[in-house]
Amino acid sequence: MNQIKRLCCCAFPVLAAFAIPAMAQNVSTSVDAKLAILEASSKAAQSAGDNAWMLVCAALVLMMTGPGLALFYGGLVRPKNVLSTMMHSFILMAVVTVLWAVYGYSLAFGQGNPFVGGLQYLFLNGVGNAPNTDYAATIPQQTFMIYQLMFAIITPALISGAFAERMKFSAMLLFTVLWTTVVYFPMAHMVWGKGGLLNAFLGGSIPCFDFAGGTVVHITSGVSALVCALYLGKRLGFPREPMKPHNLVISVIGACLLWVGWFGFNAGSALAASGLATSAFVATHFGAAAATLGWTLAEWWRMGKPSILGAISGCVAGLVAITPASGFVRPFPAMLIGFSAGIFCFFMVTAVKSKFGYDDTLDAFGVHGAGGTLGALLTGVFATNAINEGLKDASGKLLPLGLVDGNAAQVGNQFIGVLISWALAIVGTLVILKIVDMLVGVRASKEDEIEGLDLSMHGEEAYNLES
Amino acid sequence: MNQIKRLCCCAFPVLAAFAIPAMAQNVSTSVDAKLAILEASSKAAQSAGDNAWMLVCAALVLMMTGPGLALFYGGLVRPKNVLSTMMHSFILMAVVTVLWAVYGYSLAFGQGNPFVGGLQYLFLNGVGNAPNTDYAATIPQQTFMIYQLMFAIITPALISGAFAERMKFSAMLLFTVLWTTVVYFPMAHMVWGKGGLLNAFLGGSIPCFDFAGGTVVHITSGVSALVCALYLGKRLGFPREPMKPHNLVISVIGACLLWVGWFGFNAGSALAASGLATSAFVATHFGAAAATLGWTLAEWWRMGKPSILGAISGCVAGLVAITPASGFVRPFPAMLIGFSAGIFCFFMVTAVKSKFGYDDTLDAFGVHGAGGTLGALLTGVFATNAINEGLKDASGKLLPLGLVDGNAAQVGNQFIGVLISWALAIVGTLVILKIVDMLVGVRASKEDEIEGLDLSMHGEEAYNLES
Amino acid sequence: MNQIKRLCCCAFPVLAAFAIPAMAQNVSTSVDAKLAILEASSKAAQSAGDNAWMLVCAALVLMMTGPGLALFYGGLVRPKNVLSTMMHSFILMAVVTVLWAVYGYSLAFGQGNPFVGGLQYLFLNGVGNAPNTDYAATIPQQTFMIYQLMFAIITPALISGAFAERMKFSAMLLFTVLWTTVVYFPMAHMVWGKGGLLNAFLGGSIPCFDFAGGTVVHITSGVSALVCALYLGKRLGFPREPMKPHNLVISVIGACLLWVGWFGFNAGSALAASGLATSAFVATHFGAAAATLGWTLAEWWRMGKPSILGAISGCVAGLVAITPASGFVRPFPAMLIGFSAGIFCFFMVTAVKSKFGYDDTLDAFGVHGAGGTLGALLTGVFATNAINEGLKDASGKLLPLGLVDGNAAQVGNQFIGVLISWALAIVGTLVILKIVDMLVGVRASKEDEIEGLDLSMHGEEAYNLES
Amino acid sequence: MKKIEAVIQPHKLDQVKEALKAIGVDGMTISEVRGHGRQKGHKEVYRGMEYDVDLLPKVKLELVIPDNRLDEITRTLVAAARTGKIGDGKVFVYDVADAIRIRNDDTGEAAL
Amino acid sequence: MKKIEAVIQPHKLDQVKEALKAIGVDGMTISEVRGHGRQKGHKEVYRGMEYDVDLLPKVKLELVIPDNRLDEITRTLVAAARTGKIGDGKVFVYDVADAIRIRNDDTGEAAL
Amino acid sequence: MKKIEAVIQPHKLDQVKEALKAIGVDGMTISEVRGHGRQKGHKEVYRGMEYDVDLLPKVKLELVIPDNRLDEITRTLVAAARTGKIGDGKVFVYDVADAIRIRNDDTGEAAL
Ligand SMILES: Nc1ncnc2c1ncn2[C@@H]1O[C@H](COP(=O)(O)OP(=O)(O)O)[C@@H](O)[C@H]1O
Ligand SMILES: Nc1ncnc2c1ncn2[C@@H]1O[C@H](COP(=O)(O)OP(=O)(O)O)[C@@H](O)[C@H]1O
Ligand SMILES: Nc1ncnc2c1ncn2[C@@H]1O[C@H](COP(=O)(O)OP(=O)(O)O)[C@@H](O)[C@H]1O
Repeated sequence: MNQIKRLCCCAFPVLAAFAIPAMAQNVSTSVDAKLAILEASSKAAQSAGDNAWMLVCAALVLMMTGPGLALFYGGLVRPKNVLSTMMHSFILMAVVTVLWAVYGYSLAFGQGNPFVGGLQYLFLNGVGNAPNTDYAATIPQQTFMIYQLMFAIITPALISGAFAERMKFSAMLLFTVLWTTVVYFPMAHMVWGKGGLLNAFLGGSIPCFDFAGGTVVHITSGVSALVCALYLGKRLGFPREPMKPHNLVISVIGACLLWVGWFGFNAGSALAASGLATSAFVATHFGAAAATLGWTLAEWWRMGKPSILGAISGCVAGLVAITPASGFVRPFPAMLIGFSAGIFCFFMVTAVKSKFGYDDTLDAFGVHGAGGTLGALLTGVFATNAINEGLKDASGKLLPLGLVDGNAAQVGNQFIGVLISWALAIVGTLVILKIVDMLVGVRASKEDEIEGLDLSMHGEEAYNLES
Repeated sequence: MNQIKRLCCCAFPVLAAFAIPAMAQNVSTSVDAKLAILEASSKAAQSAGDNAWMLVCAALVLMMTGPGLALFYGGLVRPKNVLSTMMHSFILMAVVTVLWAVYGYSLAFGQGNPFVGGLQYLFLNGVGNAPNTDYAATIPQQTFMIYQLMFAIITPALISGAFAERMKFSAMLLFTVLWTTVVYFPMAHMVWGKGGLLNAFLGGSIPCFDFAGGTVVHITSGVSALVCALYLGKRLGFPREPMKPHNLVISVIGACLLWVGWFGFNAGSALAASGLATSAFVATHFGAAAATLGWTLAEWWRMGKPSILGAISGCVAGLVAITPASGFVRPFPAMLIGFSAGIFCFFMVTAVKSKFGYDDTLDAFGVHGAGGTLGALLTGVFATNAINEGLKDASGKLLPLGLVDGNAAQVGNQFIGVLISWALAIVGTLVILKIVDMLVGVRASKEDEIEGLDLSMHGEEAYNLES
Repeated sequence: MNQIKRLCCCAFPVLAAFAIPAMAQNVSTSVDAKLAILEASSKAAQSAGDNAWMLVCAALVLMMTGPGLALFYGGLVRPKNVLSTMMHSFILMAVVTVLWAVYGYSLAFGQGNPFVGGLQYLFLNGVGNAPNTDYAATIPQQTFMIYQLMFAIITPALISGAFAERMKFSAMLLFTVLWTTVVYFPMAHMVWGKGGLLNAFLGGSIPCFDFAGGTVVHITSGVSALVCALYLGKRLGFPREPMKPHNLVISVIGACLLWVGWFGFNAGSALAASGLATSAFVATHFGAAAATLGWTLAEWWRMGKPSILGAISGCVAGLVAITPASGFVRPFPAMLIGFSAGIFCFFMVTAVKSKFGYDDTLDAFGVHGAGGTLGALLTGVFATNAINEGLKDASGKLLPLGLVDGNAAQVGNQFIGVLISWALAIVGTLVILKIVDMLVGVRASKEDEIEGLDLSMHGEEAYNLES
Repeated sequence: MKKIEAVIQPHKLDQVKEALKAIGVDGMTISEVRGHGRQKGHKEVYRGMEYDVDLLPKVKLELVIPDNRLDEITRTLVAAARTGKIGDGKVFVYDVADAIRIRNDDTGEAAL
Repeated sequence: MKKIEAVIQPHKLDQVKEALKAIGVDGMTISEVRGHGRQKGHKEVYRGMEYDVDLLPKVKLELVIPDNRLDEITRTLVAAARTGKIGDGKVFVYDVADAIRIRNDDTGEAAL
Repeated sequence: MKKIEAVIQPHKLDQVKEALKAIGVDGMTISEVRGHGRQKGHKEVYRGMEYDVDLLPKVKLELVIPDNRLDEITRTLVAAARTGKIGDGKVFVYDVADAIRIRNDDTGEAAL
């Protein structure tokens, strides 16, 4: 709130620049000194732009969870469960934050082995204003840390779509704490951490491309969701009783905020306000738009009417599928990925789910699991060094990225990445569910489920519109 | 997600800067080389700041359509039509995006004749990370492209206020595709495209000022809305039956998000995070605030009570009217424009509409048509080179802009701009409506209208608050 | 909308930089000239980054009031008062803006005496694109002005939580105009204005730390809220009749938007996209998360069930308490502050309020008054120069800030700051209420209160879900 | 006294109210109900889950009236509520044992 | 058995419930209704469109009671619901042919 | 003709509807009500303010039926609605004086 406060790293060189004449003594040193100061001030200016962008992106990604996802999911359940569903998202904004500060960031981005990070950043030790040049050279490491935290928050929140309306709150808490620790942090390390097994850019042995979280975020959450849905079993009365979305208006708000926030998710993953951020922004928007049309047209054709629930489901499916690809593909391939994700997820959610008869309450698997898998694979097809100059050979020549660049092997790499994330999600989730079930029991009692989780778990009702 | 990804244009010079000492060989080349590197890194830093700003603005403008406008409009209709009304906004986020990618951007901003752009950017050919210096020298052209897309999305969405609750969904789709192509793209080119007929800064023969879309966005949409309202006729039962807003709470959310998003719309139109952006931001906020008071006071005086529907309508009216002026006027004239727009639109919506008896469901004309026209004209009065230094004579002297600068002729120029946009909107919309009516029929059947468009067009209901 | 518009201060140097070779005549002048140009362009780039950030923060803080606070509060009242409650927030977005433009900014940030600013900025005279180096050296003063305005808007809006559901609208308007003038502007000057009594960084005689408004915003509003609650008396039927929150879903939306917007509030108070902004961002998020857990656990333990209303109340309490500390403390102390605020405010709102029996409708005192006081005091404990380098001795050595730095006296300074803000709030509010009561009467009539303020004050109803 | 209970189409409410007002019938109580009968409902599909909605929105009017106006009032009501399509609804008539005006203890027909 | 149907002001519901509880009447069913009668409604204006709102929110109580408590209960109810202003509402009394408790097939007054 | 008024648990509505459909009863009108009785409510606490919620959500079914089907229908309904727990609700039976089908003026049992 006053000029002195901002005299931290960035501002100093700028102000210093004005002081040059006063301190200049002879021409040559003066020039060198001036150059050094200019260098520093230019670096500070770069950091200001990039830091501004990344802080905004961190805010946007938090907004995806709350209110975005909370509304998207909350609108789709019955009125007696809306608060409990929103609480799943909201409480994770608090819980995962604490985990992250204590050990999560370290497990994900600390120097460790190919599978999990080390403990050097425990309690955020050493995570300050200096950039972590391994990951983002122009922003404070704290910015990188808080930005990545927002991803760790939304991922377990996505799973909650599968067990909504029937899981005990205490079990949900325990489950997500364990899951985030055992599945998310290691997976994030493998794909994005330095030396991670699948990190194509920082020394991974299986070079897998995942720009903003197709495997780390969407496959892990979507596949774990399926496991949860199968383990918990169907909601009472499913599918006989009507379980219509109770408030599609708030689901539409949620989907729109997801769309807007996703720019922070994908374009922010460039970790700078660079041209690559713009590319990812454009790909994200085009993917979402095309997927919206894909689902809508498929539904119009198969069901006779295009619903807004279909349109918003499609946009989310597209956002999911474009996520791993967003910083690697041109605009029109982005549309293609989105469009096919819209159609593919529509069939997963309608035909496939009803065929197998599992009760994935809010289609966390059908959208995130299916869309994430499709997107991860198609990233191997459409990734191009015309967009992402991240891989070069020794002579500095750009290496081909995906199939379209002539690197057919990448599809295989992507496939392995997909397999590993499926496997980790399935095994991890099953084991954790067993443990949680033994400790506190995962499923709400029949009475609690009939009364609704809002009352039985939280002692409150969402709407009191009378009187 | 890793440091290499960001090694695109912007980051390179920064990192390079650190490498200077190593490559320096003799003093003089060293200084020149250093200067060149610093120049590049300074340029990159500038781009980071501006690109960060413009990407955020693009996200904000998308947020205006969804959820902003979708909620603002959705809350004002009856509960049986809320989803169909929100769908009008939402589906355009998808449809216009595809049009824009295929030919829209090219028609609007390609090099063409004074009326419409050429085809060089078809399929976004050549639209990459290099800036388009005609429009915005410090950001990737892709950023400019995606930012402008968000304007193309919201404009047809605004029209939907006029035909809400009674237009067929298929007709709405066809109408907006044609309208965007025939009315919006050419109008955007005329006012903002290089060489456009009305472009005061880039060689237009009729120098018209429209900072962020008074003519291009609000007059075209508002006047077209009136034509739609007249062509479609009144809703069944209008005005006999009560058709009260079904949920003013969500309309208030929508209005607030419009207000917040409008900063991206107006201040973003500076195309950089410059002082001009700040000026436009301030004018926007002051205009909205004054208009809120204008409408509220007028309503309090005429109707006896100040309603929140009045307050939010006023704020939107003010935002509309300040749009063309926002980058040209000082703060207090901005308030004056807002205040008069608040009062003027209040009378349009109450006295004038009921006098003529047309059924402009959500007052798209009364607010956007009327407010946009007023704002465009007053821009000619209050535009000043103390705020906008865009026009200079050969010797570099600032030219007077509006009447307050002594350039009375500008009011005439603005008037011509207004006339042209009215004319294009009326003729274009009428022709398109005729065509759409012949092809698929514009109006929903009586049964569908009574049942509500949510069920009849989309097969779903917004609220299922029971059980 | 075109490249010329942006030729304002920032862009010029950048473009000029490209022109260097053309104008170079001899080596040495050339180098000096180039250096000067580079200096200017580097400064411009810095400004772009910081200005981008601060404009976004201004938008975020406006979003906190509308729709954030409007929803948070609106959801907690009965359905017959939701619009009037939202109107309290919304109309202040307009009213305070006008006050600010006319004299508010000047009274708060003009050069004056230790208690109130002077009149030099009346009608924003002289507030333009040049930075006000007293406050923020790298952004236009207009940016600083509009950012600070958003604080002036939300502060009186917070008070409205105390008198919701029973105050006359005209009285509310008059009250807030007077309150903002007599309490807020002077308090802002004392703490943040140059030469303000409590300004630790700009020559205040009692050096008090308040990074983003613990005293200025939360204590003044929270304590004034208590005075209002006591003066107006209880709502009819309180506490006998049930007055349950009518729509917790919108309160959750509001709380989430407050959380997201608060990044603009706290991190923006660094007035640059600096490392300090990042620190404040991190502290804000961690404080909110820990407070969410604090309240939730306390409620789970005392009431048997953890409610989402508790969780969102906790997050707001944490955001309040971390506000004064956000730019001064490390992450884990931030968590500690948040956690204790969550528990403390829980007891204030449950045990203390019911003990004393006052009717603070929406707990504006229990959350903002109590949380703000706690936060202001703990800032004196945990403030450290490892985070904020704002205070140096003559030799440039960093001075210790809080108790943890070894400066125990700071707790005393904070205590004085707290006392002064309590005193000003109590006296100012009482006097103003008396005056308003004499002029228009503060309390709605019994009939109006029973009918609901939406109908009686504004002539409209929030929900018309039938038909 | 008789009680008339009419279940009608929601969009006919205004017309029925007008028609009753026109013949001097003012007192009535209205509620939102959902009806099931011969009228076919519709299908709603949410992400592939199909629901047959056979409870359709109706409005229920309750009027307590003096015996001697029964015929006139039912006729007026039926005429105003009719569209001729299935789903128009029903009128049921019941006997009323007593009526009291809360405000002032008027009883019987005087209370209506 | 008799059925008491009372249409009252919504803000009186709590007091009525208390009063009835005090005399040992527990079983009742409540619904939100809208009423039309002598009480004047209000005008709502939305962007210049004026609507006369003459259907005002009321609460309907339904109590089925043994014949012998009719008087006592109506008197208690009326007393608790009265404000003395127009719009206080009405009490209607009907005969009940039978009552069954779903839980255990109790019938008649035993079912109440 | 008789009117059956049944107050049941909301989550039993579907089963009751099915059971009635199975014996050929189609016409019915349903509304959301809140009930008070022996069933204990619950406590809700909002920021320390405790409210006893003793009005619980119920669904009211109204069926007008020919006299001769009264027994069969009530039995079916009661069987389908029963859980055996307190709060299952009640069935009340009333006499109906007349019925009219709005669509075509059918009266009496023909109108059902
Ligand atoms: N036997 C009945 N008892 C109670 N309500 C009935 C009965 N039959 C019909 N209704 C009500 O009347 C409405 C219209 O009845 P329906 O059979 O659909 O059309 P119609 O009256 O034209 O034959 C139903 O939706 C229901 O609310
Ligand atoms: N004849 C009637 N039949 C059914 N309900 C009635 C009748 N008359 C009044 N009511 C109900 O009673 C309420 C109060 O009636 P009103 O005439 O406004 O006041 P009062 O009972 O004091 O004369 C109405 O809103 C309506 O719900
Ligand atoms: N005397 C009554 N009059 C009207 N409705 C009643 C009466 N008694 C009970 N009800 C309704 O029946 C519901 C169930 O009654 P309750 O006493 O809780 O359980 P049970 O019927 O199993 O004894 C109540 O919630 C209420 O809606």
